[in-house]
Amino acid sequence: MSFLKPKTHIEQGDIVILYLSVNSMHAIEAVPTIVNKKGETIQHIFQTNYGSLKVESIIGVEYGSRVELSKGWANVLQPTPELWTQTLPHRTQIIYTPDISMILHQLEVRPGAVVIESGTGSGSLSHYFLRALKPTGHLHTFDFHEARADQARDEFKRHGLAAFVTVYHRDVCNLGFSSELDGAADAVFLDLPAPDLAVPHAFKALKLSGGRFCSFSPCIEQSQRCIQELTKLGFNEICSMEVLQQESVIKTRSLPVVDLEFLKSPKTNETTAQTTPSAEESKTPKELKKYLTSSNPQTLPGHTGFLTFATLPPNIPKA
Amino acid sequence: MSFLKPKTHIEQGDIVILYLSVNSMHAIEAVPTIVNKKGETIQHIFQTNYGSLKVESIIGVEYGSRVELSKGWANVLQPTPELWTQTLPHRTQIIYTPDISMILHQLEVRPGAVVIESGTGSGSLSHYFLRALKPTGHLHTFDFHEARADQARDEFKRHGLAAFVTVYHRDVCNLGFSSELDGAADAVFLDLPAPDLAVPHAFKALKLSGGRFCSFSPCIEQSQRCIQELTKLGFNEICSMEVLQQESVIKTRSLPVVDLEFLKSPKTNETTAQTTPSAEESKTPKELKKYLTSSNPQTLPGHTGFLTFATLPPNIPKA
Amino acid sequence: MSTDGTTPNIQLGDYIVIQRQKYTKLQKFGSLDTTSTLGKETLELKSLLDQPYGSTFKMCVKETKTGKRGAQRQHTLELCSDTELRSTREVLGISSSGADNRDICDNGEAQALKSSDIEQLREACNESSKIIEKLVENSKTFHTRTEYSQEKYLLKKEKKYFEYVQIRQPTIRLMVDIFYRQDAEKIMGIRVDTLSQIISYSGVCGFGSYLLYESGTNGLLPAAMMNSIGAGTEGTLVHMHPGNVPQKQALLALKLPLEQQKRCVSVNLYSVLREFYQGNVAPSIDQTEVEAEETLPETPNEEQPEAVEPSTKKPKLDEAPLSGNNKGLLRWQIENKRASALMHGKFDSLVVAAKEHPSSILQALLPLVRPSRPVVVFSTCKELLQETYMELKTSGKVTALHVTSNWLRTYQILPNRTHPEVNMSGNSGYLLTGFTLK
Amino acid sequence: MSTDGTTPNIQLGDYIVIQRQKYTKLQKFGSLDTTSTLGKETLELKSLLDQPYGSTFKMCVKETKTGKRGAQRQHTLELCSDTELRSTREVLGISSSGADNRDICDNGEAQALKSSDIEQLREACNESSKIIEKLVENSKTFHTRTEYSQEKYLLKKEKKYFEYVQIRQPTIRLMVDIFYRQDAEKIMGIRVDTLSQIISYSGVCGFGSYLLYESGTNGLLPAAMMNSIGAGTEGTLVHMHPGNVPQKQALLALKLPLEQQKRCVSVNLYSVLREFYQGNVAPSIDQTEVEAEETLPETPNEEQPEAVEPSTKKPKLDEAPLSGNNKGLLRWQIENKRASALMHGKFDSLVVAAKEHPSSILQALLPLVRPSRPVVVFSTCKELLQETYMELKTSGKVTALHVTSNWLRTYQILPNRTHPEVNMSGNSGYLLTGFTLK
Repeated sequence: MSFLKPKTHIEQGDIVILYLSVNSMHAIEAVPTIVNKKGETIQHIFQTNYGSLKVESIIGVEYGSRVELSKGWANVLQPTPELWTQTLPHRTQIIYTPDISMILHQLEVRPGAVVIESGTGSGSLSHYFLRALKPTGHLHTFDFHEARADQARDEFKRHGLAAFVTVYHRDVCNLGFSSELDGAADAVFLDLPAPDLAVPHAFKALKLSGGRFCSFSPCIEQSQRCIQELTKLGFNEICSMEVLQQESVIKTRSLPVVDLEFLKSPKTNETTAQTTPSAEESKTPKELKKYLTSSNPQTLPGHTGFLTFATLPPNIPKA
Repeated sequence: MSFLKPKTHIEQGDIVILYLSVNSMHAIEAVPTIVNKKGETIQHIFQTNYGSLKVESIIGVEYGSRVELSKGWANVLQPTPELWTQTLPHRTQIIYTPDISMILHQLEVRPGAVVIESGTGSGSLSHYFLRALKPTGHLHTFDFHEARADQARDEFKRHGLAAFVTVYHRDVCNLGFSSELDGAADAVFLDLPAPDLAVPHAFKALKLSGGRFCSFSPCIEQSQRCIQELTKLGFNEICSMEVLQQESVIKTRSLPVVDLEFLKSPKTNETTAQTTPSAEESKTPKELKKYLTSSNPQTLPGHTGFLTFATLPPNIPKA
Repeated sequence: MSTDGTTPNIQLGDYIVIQRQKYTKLQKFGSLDTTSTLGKETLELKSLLDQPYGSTFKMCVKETKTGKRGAQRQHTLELCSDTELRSTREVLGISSSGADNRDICDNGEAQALKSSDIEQLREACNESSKIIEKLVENSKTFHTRTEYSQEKYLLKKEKKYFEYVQIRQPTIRLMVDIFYRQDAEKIMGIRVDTLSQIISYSGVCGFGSYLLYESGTNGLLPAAMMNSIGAGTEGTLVHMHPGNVPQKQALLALKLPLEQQKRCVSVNLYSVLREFYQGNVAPSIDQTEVEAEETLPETPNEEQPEAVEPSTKKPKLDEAPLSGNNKGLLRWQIENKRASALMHGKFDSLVVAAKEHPSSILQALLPLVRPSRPVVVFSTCKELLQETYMELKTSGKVTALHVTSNWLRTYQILPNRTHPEVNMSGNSGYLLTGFTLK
Repeated sequence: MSTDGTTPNIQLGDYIVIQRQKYTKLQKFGSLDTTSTLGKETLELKSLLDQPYGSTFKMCVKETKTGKRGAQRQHTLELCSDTELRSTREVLGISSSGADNRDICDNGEAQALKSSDIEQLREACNESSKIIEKLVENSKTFHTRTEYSQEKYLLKKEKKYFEYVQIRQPTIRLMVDIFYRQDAEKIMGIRVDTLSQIISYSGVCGFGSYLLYESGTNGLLPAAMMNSIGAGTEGTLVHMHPGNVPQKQALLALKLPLEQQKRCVSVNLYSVLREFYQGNVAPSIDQTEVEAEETLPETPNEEQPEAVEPSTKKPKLDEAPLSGNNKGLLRWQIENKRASALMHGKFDSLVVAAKEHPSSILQALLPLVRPSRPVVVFSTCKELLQETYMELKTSGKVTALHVTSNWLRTYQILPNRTHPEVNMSGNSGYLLTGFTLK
């Protein structure tokens, strides 16, 4: 229930982020016992690289606290969609914060908004939509994969978000978004292999007063077809973009500074005979200077997907 | 004649780069007189933002020197392909150093190489090819625009490069590269709106021992069609890329550092009554700290073109 | 976006977005006499009153004045139906185009019409499509150009002669585009992608109490945060600024309901910290003097001076639980007390977007944030964030520290002409993010 | 690339590039007993001798040893015709594919063959296509996967079981790929785009005298510059390094003609500067001691220790105009004198690629460069170049100063699946460029 609003202490049933380091964090459920594969109820012990955690011990603890592991320690954080995206169980490829932030901004999602999403996938984006539109809006999210839809529905319930979301198992490309949603949405988001097939359904689902549309596609051809369809149906402000976030690696580096001036004049101490180039080097004055430096990581995200946005203007006749 | 090899002094007829500032340089011809529009021979005076230059005065001057202008000064530099690319008269869109460097590297151009280029355009890339392949190689460059081919031929002559280049006026998409070049080239470069039409000609022109291919296209669809054609003809190592150079703007910035600690305790001098928030601010200790900073320019090159490279393996039968 | 799906109407006092093709402008529709200038065109806005947002209006030339920089035209606006808007290309029915430009010689004599002819044509014709038709007819090279080149020519001409404007309701999305395009420095260079991420990383939403320090963004940052806090929710924002009065243009443009406006408390950084640490300090000058000073914004915004007025003239209600003796207090003192109360209750997130070195600001504000809460610091200067990163890392008070920036690549996606845009914005600014620890 | 269009043959002593699909490796073909290891496969190279470069060979299993990390196979190589190479997909003639993956449940039981079955199959079959055929036959989900997913599966399997290698002649292009992929730090993180720009900006070509200081790139930088200087030209290179002996692997791999090799003079930075400023300094130890020391490279290169041997063992001719009494001088002393003569004649360009702060190195070397000549400084650390930029700018000795870096974006261009590659290299390093002034 830890996704609804900011809270101070861990309650039983909360999802908690166990933060070990930048590259290591885990989402765990704060329950004292779990059921193992054999169907037995056992104590909930969570294993990390720094040893194990008796999960029961964190219930009642203040978020942001340090908790002891058997071979180290970690911090417990209240989950946010950003932290959840980094720790959730992947059921599909997911979209990350830089793209998602742009999607929310461009779709103008705010409390009260009615948003349609397809597909639900692993629910990464759904959690962001829910944070942005609750407590007065609603998310309608669709997936053609039944197990995924069921898992997502269950997850939203456990996260305390069930009141703001309806999960549908439905093939929207062929069947559309269900007629109750005609003219109901402020924004439609598509992450589908053939978004162009769902564009006419998005058109129907958007409010008569207009609304915003987004499609996320890994390949340019999908965006091209989607844009053709959007243009045909009278969408405007069509634009496509990529958002690529790059992290700066900040560290203090000690870098050598060589002195070559001394070579211009004969050595003062000529008792040591000059021998080989290497002998030269070892006698070279070399100091180390400290620099606070920033650099890119070796590998960057080179591509996530193309984001295509469009506006359905107000009062376009829909029959 | 200043493009053939490094030289120390400006001779009559040289192209000279008049360098005023990072954003202002000009290529001028070191001749004492020019012919004006009326056909009269007049003294060669070059106008700049810092006043005029009597061009005759720079003949015999050492490259790298400072020369006086009527309202300032400039440096005279020997042209390199890099400087020429930034100052040449544009007859077409041109390719710049970052892309060109990759093209030369990927095409493995070195002294002795036989290279085919189409189109010649403004000759920006041609000058790089010529630097890389002379004195033992040869460039065959094609343009379908007769005036451009003539201008380029004339330019190469004036630049002292005529011995290493043949300029053709020819529509290579329809007519190919002329049969004398069959099996003659180490590398083929295309910058054409429909490169796929010229790929079979490139295939014919490359040596039986194999060779490298490059096509530069602003739009992805051109690259897609080009790659289809390359694949069909048995080229391998096909890869596409973009090279985007970004400049760092380096400057020393004075940045404000505020002190807020003093607000925690009552003022020592209470005779000045507290009045408005703004009065507060003017009394705030604010120091300036100097930082050597680096940032991107406001606008960067977002796209120049897609570079598609491929290898023709050795001993492919050419029908 | 309206919740019930109906489109609101344009009212006097509204900020409106005027759009002419891709150009957009934020304008206050202050009175029926208000005019708005788009390049050489001056528009009389009175006919907008009570028309629905999203409507398109035709610019009808009323008079032409010859000024120093060529003709300046005054237009009235006439509501028009959407079907009147057709692509100029369609109207002209252009079909024949050359395959390439090998036969085009660029000698500057391609257009037979002189510029005086064109000026006359412009006064005579009210429709851009007619003007462009004439231009095409008189162009010697148009039909030998490639389709691509024709399209480019038409777009250029369309842009110049296009005679329709659309009136839209300001949203954060439209405003960040306008502000960034007009003068990015006035919003501290906060680009759309960076703004979107500040909102995400700060976690601002309908629940919780948020703290923002910004040294001047035309009100964009508090507006974006209030937009995410939403109407009819319980979220609150304390908005600290270094100036005399807060910059609020973008916030006012959103026309938030009064209850939502009240949940944004704008206070001077120094003044509120003194209030917080030292409590009641008696006021010692009379109200008139303050108001006179308050009309001077910290960063004078000459283009749109209307921006400041409402915040200084409009009375603001006080809802924070105060000791009761608020009468006689100046407005800024009341706001300081409300903010101070929220500060004592601590915050669910901290956003700092400073021109100053963020380090000392963080030192002062971080103790006001609860543990396990996001911290987001924006700066255009990476070197400052590097130092701040090291300080926070050493202090151990903030974890999961990251310094990030973005590339934003926009694409032209057109049949056979798909490529990333040729120019891109070079600076997203930098974000330092993390989570507070206990 | 050979000038006469014929393909040279593989010789003993050559460095060769072994390519298996996209994997490439630089290997010295030192003797007929030389073997080369590609993951779990060991290749006997003897059958390569005298075959033309560019040939493809089939890996034929000779024996399989079971080691700790699974089976290690020893292969002989058999020259094969190009027509033997067909796409595995074509061979298998796969056609039926599902439309999407909605019905696939990922329960880890899709493959009916056990790993022991597969290992057996591998020993029995010599052709990867047969193995893959079996794997596909026994996959429960292959035919319900999408075409895209099938392709991915096949590529993965093809990569694992592919049985052909191609032998190629080393070029700068192939070597920078290999070095950067294997261990970018050994070439100071100089990425392909940056290398290509160092060559351009330095202006290195068949005419002129060039100066390079590099603190260790496996010989890549001197090799790239010598490659651009070319065979049968008049260009020369003085290659300064901080170590005992120069790293020369890439230079040796190019197998340059002797006359060209001689135009590259490699010297120790400190030693040659002393020679230059102070002239003849008498040697005071015997040759044996020096040679013993010289076999220790500055940066030990454990993977390919052969790299160093030739440079220390092979005698090198001296062509520089010296005073004549070179007999009795050690090789490094002769080289120092040749370099010193070139230094007195001044250079047409300066390239510095240093792990050290470039500032003091530039101070020492810039006076050796003629006016109006390019200067290129590479560093992985932007902060160092910032300082150097400011120093040069203040000195007024170098103009047209720029600090640049690059994005290199590679693309997957496939029908309906075109997009930039999902990962990209983050660091191109930084270049400082400019032109010397008088």
